Amino acid sequence: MVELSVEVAGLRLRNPVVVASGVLGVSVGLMKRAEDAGAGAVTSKTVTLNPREGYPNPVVYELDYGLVNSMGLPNPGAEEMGRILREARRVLGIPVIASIGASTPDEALRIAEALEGFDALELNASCPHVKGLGADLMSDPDAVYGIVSALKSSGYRVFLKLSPHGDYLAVARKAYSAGVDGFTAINTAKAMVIDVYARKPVLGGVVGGLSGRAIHPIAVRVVYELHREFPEVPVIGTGGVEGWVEAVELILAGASAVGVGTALKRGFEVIGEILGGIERYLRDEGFPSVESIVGLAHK
Amino acid sequence: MVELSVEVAGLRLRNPVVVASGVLGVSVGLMKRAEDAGAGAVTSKTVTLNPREGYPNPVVYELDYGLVNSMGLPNPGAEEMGRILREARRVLGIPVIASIGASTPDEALRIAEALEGFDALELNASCPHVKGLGADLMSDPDAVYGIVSALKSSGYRVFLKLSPHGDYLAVARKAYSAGVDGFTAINTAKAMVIDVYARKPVLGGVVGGLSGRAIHPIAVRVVYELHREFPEVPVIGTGGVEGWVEAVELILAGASAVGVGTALKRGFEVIGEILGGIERYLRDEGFPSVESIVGLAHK
Amino acid sequence: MGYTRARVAEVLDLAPSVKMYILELSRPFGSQPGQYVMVWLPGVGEFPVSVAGEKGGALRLVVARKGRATGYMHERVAEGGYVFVRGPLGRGFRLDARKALLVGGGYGAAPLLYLAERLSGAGATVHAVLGFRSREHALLVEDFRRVAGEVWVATEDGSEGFKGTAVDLFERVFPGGGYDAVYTCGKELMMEKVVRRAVEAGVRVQASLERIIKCGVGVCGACALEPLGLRVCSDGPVFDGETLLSLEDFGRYWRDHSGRRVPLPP
Amino acid sequence: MGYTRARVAEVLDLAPSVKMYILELSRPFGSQPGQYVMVWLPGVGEFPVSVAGEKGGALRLVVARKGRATGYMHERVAEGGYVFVRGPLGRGFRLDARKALLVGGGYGAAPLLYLAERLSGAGATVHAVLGFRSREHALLVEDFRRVAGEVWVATEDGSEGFKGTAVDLFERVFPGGGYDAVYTCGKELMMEKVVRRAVEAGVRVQASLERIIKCGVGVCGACALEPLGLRVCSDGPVFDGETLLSLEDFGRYWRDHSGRRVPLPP
Repeated sequence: MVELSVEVAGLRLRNPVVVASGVLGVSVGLMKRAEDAGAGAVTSKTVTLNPREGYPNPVVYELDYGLVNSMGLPNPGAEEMGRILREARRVLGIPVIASIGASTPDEALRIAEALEGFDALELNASCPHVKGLGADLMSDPDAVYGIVSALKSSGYRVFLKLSPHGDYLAVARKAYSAGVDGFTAINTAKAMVIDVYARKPVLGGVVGGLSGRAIHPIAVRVVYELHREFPEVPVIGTGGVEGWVEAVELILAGASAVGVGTALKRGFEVIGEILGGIERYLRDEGFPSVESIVGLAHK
Repeated sequence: MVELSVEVAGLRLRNPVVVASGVLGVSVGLMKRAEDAGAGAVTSKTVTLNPREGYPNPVVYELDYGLVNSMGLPNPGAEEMGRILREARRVLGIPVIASIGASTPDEALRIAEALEGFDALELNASCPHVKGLGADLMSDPDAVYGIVSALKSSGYRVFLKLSPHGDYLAVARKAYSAGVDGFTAINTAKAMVIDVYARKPVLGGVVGGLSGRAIHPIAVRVVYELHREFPEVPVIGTGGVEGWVEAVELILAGASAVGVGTALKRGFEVIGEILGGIERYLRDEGFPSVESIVGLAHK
Repeated sequence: MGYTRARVAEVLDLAPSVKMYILELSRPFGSQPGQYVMVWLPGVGEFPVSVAGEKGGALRLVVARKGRATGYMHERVAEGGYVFVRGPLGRGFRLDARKALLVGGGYGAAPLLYLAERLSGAGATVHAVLGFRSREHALLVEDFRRVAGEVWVATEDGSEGFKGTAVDLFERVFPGGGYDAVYTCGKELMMEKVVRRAVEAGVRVQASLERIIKCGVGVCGACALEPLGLRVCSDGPVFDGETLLSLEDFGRYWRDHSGRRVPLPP
Repeated sequence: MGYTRARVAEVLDLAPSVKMYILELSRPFGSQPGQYVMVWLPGVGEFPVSVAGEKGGALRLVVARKGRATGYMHERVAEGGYVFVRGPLGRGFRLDARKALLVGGGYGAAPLLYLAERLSGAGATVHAVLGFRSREHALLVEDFRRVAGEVWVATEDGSEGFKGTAVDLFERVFPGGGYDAVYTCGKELMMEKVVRRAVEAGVRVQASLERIIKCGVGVCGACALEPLGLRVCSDGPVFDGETLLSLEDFGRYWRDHSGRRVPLPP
């Protein structure tokens, strides 16, 4: 049989399907459902130091080919999330990745210390960034360097989640020189929806993030570029993975694992469908393992 | 009846539907078909000083929700395009916008002089840019300033076509201070397609541009931001206009006209469908004209 | 799935802080009893409302004033006005009862009215217990009488019908009533007692839960119930009794806007 | 629309620099005579090829060696190998002839063979004039004989059949043949003469054009014909005679890779 398990930055996952940040909220029960459905790892909602209520409704708009959301990073803050993640690790057998949002090294360290229960951190570089007047970390490579360095010095395993905006390769380079363990790419693309009869932006946050099928070709591009420039740095390829084809495409582009988010709108069964498809593909095409096809499109 | 005609940077268009750069190639006959189908203006393929053959095939990949292309700006160069555009103006009754790709003020001026036959120029800021080591003008606001200034000093009417990448608002600010007459937003989003059975990037240019439905919510966001910051500068809103709803959405976001490109894959009849829909919408909602709803989503 | 603009054909005052809106739909939603819609007031906000009825092109919604957006709706959205609706969302009640007892509290009666119409239309016997604070707060009673075989009303102050809570009245009529299904909607502490009682008696019971709904389509986790990770917005809002009793959260916790679990408000 | 990976079941040498590939399709393309596909050789390139036949899960393509990608295909793609195909693309021949004369030059005979099969299958009488440089370059003649009532071959050097061009032979058999339709595919200068003659005679004629095809779906303008702006890739490649004669480009100009109109190569 083909080998589905993968090693990502020293983490052994039973398979490459990682539930992306956001969809499982702050619920241990949902994390458990994802594990039961077959996921290789789960990522928490982005944790900030203090609780955030998020943006007012509407927070999502469904398109035929994706989803636009402006959740606004609601989360109960680091202290409460620490309790939740410790419970998650008690209940789950698969690795738990804690997504964090921080503007400074100190803030990041305080969040990491409060959380405690995780196998890796994922720094959300699209988190609202105070220093940059509300811009995000994607426009401040030096800030990313500082935060990643601080987390690495404290011994954490750190992924950097990149958005497709700004000079993401410059940000990645800084994170690389700070010793980042891996990249997650991509976050949502900034987008907006106006209802033509209401003649108003729909989302409470006005600007939202586009996810799903629509951004898949953008994700493939970013993952391909990251793998070309940092072949030894693992990437969790995320963006429009609706089925096994998109998952394999990202793996061929260079992803060691794939993130699944918006697709879960159709139910947790999607995880099994993706895994089944990857397995069939590997078998039919004569590959022994997921790891044997990582980055093959560069050959 | 409702008034469909719009004024865009001093150009009077019989209606707001502008055929975007690229789809009509270098063919006067295709421009004429667009006019006959009802278009308010047409934009030429991007003209460079010297001829370009473009990238080798495959140059497009069709998705259910868009198109990824890596044409590579094929065009017969400024001298030949000048002949074509002069012929176009002889044959057509609607304005002709000449898209140009240049890295320096001098190059832009030489192209503009060679072309001669156009009602406005559209500077394609995603054109390959020599100075920036192959990057495009979107990452070099000062270069954009220089080119727009030079073209304005020579008395041309200039639109700047922005991509959704880089700090497009910074680029827009520079163009604004150089006296730009209008913006066209957005160009395609950088994207890539890998065939899972070929295990290779499909496009000859490897990275391509995503257009069509997928990028519409991204276009709405960029147009909204441009209109908020430069309310007096007209915008040709382009990106995923497949029908009248997307067109109206962009106009409500702040576009004075809308560009149509990928949708023409379904035939030139699309132009009439979009116009018919806009007209019905205005009548049913009680608006006297297209101009009366420009930017209404900001109110 | 975008929004449907719907004209408000009629607004009825049902009780203090509770109004019924009858909306004209341009297309039928095909909603089922127990499902809900999200009502968006552009520039103001969006909130979930259980469907209280859909017939032809008309959608009936009962809106209780609870916050900024519902307050705006009560004050500013009149007949002839417009609201924007997306849905129907979630999973509704199972409709296979032969003799059903419906237990509603306050505006929780609204989705049960739609259920009563459907069950009764399908030939089932439908009885209803409706509890309110007082006669002034009683709502939809006459509507229930038109479709249900028996309608018993309880008020806490005894100003109408039975003096006591809906649970008190339920305890009286449920035993020996021969019901094969119980449906309940209202305050969660009320529902918790009804559910427990029905499950003990071996009668199938379903309850419709209320939580803060953000996305409405199961992708944000804001309404997840522990420890099963059931999402009120998409796995529910209707759950069966056994499932509910196996949850820590039922009758005890909900989540605030940040996602933190906090004790249920009384 | 993505690519279909197709296994090469058979490769036949038809003539110097012309091979036939029989591809196994995982799904039927439903191609019509006159339509084409784009053949992608990953890492090498992509080129258009007219469909020379489709039956069951087998697609027949005749590939002439002309550049890097077709050269790679000739040299490196053998039986058991794979190519990637998208299509079918464009608009094919109208199939409503009762007595048809097909005029093919060189590998232009390939799409006409598919047409002959279909016309003949529909009960039409099919005659064919096929012109080649010499006997060595003659191709598909036996295949035509299986489906056409008459097959006349011309070679420029007289090494097989009539000595002369396809046009010369066409001029002999066309008048008085009672044809209600002429179809032609081959060098454009040949087709131009055939088209003009048929139009003069008032007989419906269609020709399949060849141009540099980039997108294949009508969005890039690389193959536009002046002054009507007809796109060979999607409005064609088959056009009727009146349309062709109203074009400046037919028989005179094509476009190079940059889009510049240049005189047709002889």
